[in-house]
Amino acid sequence: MNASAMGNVPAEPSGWHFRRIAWHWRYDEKRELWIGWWTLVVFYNLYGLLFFVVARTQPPPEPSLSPAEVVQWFDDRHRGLLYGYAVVFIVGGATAIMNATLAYSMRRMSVSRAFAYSYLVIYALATLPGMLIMGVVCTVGAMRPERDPELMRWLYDFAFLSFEGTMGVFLIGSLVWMLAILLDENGVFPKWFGYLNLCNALTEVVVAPAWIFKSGPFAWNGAIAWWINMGVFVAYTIAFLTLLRKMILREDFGSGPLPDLSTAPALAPPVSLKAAR
Amino acid sequence: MRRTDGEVLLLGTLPVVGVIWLAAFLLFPGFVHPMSPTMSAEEVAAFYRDPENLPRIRYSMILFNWFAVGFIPILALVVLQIRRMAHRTPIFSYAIIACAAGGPTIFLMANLFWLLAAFRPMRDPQLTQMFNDLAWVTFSSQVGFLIAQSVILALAIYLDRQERPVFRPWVAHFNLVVAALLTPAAFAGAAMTGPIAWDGLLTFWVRNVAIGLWIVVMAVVLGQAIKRQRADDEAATT
Amino acid sequence: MNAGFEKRLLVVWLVLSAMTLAQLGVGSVDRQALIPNAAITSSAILVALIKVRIIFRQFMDVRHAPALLGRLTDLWIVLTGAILLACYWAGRFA
Amino acid sequence: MTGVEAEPGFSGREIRPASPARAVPGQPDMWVFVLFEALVFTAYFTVYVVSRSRSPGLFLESQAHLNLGVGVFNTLVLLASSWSVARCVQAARERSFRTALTNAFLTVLFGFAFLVSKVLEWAAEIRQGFTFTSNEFFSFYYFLTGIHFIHLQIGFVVLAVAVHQLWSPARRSQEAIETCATYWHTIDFLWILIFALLYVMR
Repeated sequence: MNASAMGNVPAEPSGWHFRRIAWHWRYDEKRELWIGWWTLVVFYNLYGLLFFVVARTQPPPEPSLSPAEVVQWFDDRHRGLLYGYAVVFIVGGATAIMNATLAYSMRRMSVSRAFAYSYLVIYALATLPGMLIMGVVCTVGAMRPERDPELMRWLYDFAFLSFEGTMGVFLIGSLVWMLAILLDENGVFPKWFGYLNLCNALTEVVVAPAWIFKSGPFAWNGAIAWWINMGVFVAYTIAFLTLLRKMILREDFGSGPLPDLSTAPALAPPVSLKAAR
Repeated sequence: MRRTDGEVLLLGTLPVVGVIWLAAFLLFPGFVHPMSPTMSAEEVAAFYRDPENLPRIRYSMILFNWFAVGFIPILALVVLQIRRMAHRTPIFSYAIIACAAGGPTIFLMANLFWLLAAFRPMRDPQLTQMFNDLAWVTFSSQVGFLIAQSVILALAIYLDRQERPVFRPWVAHFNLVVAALLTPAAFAGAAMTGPIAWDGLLTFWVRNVAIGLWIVVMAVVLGQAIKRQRADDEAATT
Repeated sequence: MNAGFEKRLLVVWLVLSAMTLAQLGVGSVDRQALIPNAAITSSAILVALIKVRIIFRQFMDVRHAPALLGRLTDLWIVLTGAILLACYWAGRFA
Repeated sequence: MTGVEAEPGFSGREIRPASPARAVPGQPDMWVFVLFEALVFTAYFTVYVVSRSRSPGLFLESQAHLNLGVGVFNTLVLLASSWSVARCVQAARERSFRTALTNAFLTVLFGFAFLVSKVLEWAAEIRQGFTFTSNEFFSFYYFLTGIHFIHLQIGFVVLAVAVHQLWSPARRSQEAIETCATYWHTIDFLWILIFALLYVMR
């Protein structure tokens, strides 16, 4: 089971990508982690592309549009909404493997399994307010342009408020991760990233006024409720993708402190399968 | 009592839940000839107001409301089998748990929209039509978690490199085929007629048959895997 | 506690409090006149940033920290002051 | 800076001179939080100043309803809490943990005084009819004081960690205590800017 320990592993080919991928698929002990990490990277890029470029629902439009303007808004991005969100629906399930990878990072820490499990369930539910409800509602809005404009506006409100106003999952999720990192003695993540989780959690609080204001900095498209929040989230996401990659490079499949990158063993020590479960 | 006894019991609930699902499916008047997205608001309202349809809509959806999550224990059994595979990390079993939480929640939302439409059918037809749209789009297009669980299971099986893998490779191939068959349904909102529309061949018939087939096939291979696990456990204790 | 430190922290606290009271004095001038006042605004922001810098260096021990931390905190103070004053002046006189 | 006397039970861990040579106080990681959060607040303040310049009359008129004296009192109390937490760190460095603990409790007390005065101030504003949605100035007022209030709440948890560290000779990690103090000072310096921008500027 530990191919590298058996000593008959061909060297990793250089150059042509498919052969390298095939090599990793066959011999890389960390392939499960790399599958998770690449899913995260591809997904976040795709998510940005679909929401910002294809569906053009981000940055969000004004909450104060009149019903007629809302109909126009749906009309302007008819195809983008219908096809963009269809792709979101196909790849949306990928969040499962992403969250599993992040939950694994918590399992690798010296903390209780409760952290990994809470994180897993919280973020499994986060896909609904995070994209799926908005996708369904925008699809319904776009599919019948002749619908009563007042109802179109109801769908418009539903879409953006479900997306921006339901931050509890991200708030608690960040706090769970923060606590796990601060308590961890295995050095899986640097402590500063634990504190960065707190910054992220605090900006999730700041979105709440989107329920109250229809214009200004606190509305769902506002400078504070959207732009600053999104800026922090992007910084946070880039940080954890980088740190997760480092974690996978350092991973030794043990249960003690994670070795440093410079001292990380090239080969994983053979561990029994039971220990890995 | 052995641990696997409970698992066999859970697996045994699947035929029961399956029969209830089938009954609810047939009971709903808008499924056997799936309602067309091209119906006008008045036609949709008339569908819900029809005294023949209304009780059937309500009772079928109440049944779905009760038993929609009946699928979760089966996914839990899949998780346990994945944990027996020769992996270095629990990532795949975690990922199936995440799918188990997300998928049924979305199905419940579709169920909720249908029941809302049926609760006051005398409402403005435009409203009834909107709830009907929300229900159908949620029901049809939300294949993401189903696709994900098939793909993740397939990956887990391919990477289960031991002498006697938990599932045979064909189960992985089968899961990938199912994932491919589910994919077109995501575009349900993009067409009002044709195979992609929510009453179309691909979105309605292929998708639902694929889900049904997946349940039957997975029940059989799960049953075999649990049986083998019991034999192994017994051999280990004696 | 070490008397030198005791005294130093006390002096720092007194200075900060005195600056706050000075802000009270400045802030009370013509408070009901309801007209923008660039001098009061600029002094309020500058005094606040000086107080922040004192807190950084004395209370938070940045003066004993590696120079990088001192530079970063100073950079933030300058950045914040520049942005806030620029936005205020641009809003007033542009 | 000499005269560091080991208390009984001092087991030689965490030996640190009273004036450490060029070391970041506490975990350097906490400084990432401080600087990042400071930048986020710079962004909030910028939005506030820009909004203000769009309707100066409204902001000035609403601002006149704030009580400058209460704002000054808040600031003085938080400055006192910063002072006491700085004394706490210094005492812990010199391993006089009894003094350190006293100062930690003093910090809690000052923090609590700030909390009470903030709540009373909000209550007074609400009684006058000024709420979160009254106008743009009051939106910012409740938003900035509110988000600061949340930082204060977290600060109490942080102080609890410091007290927990100081309580038992088995713990007493100087790094943890300094990290907690760094967080607490952040509450203070952010408030100083909020005070200047909400109460004083015109």
